[in-house]
Amino acid sequence: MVYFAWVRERIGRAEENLEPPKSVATLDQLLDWLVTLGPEYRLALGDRRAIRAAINQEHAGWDARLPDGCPDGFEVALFPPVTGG
Amino acid sequence: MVYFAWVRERIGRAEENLEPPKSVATLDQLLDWLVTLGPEYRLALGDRRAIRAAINQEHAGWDARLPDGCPDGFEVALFPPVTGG
Amino acid sequence: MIRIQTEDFEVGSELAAMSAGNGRIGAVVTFTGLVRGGNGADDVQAIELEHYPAMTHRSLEQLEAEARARFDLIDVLIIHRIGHLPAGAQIVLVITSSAHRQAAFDGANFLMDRLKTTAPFWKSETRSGQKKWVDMKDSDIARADRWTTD
Amino acid sequence: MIRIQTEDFEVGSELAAMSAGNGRIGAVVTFTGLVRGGNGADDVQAIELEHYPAMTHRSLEQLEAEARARFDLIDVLIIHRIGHLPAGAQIVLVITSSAHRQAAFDGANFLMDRLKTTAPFWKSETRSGQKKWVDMKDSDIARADRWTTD
Repeated sequence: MVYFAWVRERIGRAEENLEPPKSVATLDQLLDWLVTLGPEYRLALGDRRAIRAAINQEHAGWDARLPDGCPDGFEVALFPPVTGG
Repeated sequence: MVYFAWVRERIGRAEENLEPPKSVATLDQLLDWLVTLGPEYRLALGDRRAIRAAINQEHAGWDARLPDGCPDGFEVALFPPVTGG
Repeated sequence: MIRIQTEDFEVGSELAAMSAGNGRIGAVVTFTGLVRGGNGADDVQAIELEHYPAMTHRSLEQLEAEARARFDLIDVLIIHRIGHLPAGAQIVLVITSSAHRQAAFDGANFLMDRLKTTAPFWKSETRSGQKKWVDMKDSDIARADRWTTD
Repeated sequence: MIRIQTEDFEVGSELAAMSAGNGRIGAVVTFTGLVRGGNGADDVQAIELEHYPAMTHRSLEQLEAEARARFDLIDVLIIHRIGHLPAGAQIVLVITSSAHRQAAFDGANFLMDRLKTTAPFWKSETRSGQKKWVDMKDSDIARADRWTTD
């Protein structure tokens, strides 16, 4: 997992390795599981409309499936809507 | 009168002072009169769709009236459609 | 600001001068028009730009005023060169600055579209040593008409 | 070409490098985004730009490829700065070159609109010494959606 902007600030770290239960198959389910990990996750990720996600550096919707197999092999990023330029 | 681009080249001069008859009141009538002045004018101004005009440095349509009074006081320009930039 | 000149211009320094000292600027758009040439026998070697001196400055000032009235611009610069320009040379520069990007984009696009159909410049091209007057393009009229409001 | 950097850039020299040696170029458009400040107490003093290094370059390369596929562009340059940028500083530069002006205008406008909604940058502003994350603007989404074809 990698976090950016105020998602990173609220969770209190920029990245971490997590192993979600086998039942977590989509981004949606991953978020449901993350908010159970503690109040900092609830604070950062509680309002899903304010969050965007990428899987392996590609933008992904909430219904996107997590890659199968070894969880070391992929990177999920959570962040607010982008505001560059 | 001032002429530009191929209108100038075909008439063979860049400017001249002309005194049209009193009956010439509009740009349209001015062109009708100019083409009677010689073959170079017919060559330059015969196809009115290929010509644009300005009176006192402002774009003007064929139905535009020539300013009243002293003909020294105004400048009519004839030229092809502009192609700058 | 309007400048008609035979000399070349330097986009970077013009842009720096326009951006300096105004903290409200968030977006600057530049358009540079160049003499499009090539290496082929039928490609343009040079152009010659004639204009109507008594009218040109006023015509571009009216255009600048219209752009400022239509778009929320902080500053406008138009430089148009005249005379003999070889292939690759810069012809025209339009710079618009604004607090926000769409006004800067639209302002510059509007200025170029209208300049092409209203400013009294006439271009001749030399290909294979032959000079020929450039015809007005229908696409230029269509582009300028996009900005017409009824 | 894509560059992500903390250092400033010089629009004039980037533009000269892009225009040189290609006789087919007839139009070059640059967009420069600046940190919009001001003298008021509530004006922005500085911004901080964070990005997602593993994704940023790829995301902008995809954007460049999409712009080249949609518009008849000869060359594309995107420079985006990251880190601490005071009011008045340059943030982003987009340059497009083309044979014709509308492709250059549309290409640059498209790139900026899409960059604003897809490239992984996050901006925080400091006003009166207080740092605050910038919210996405609905107008930016609307502008990016203009380019969506069904």
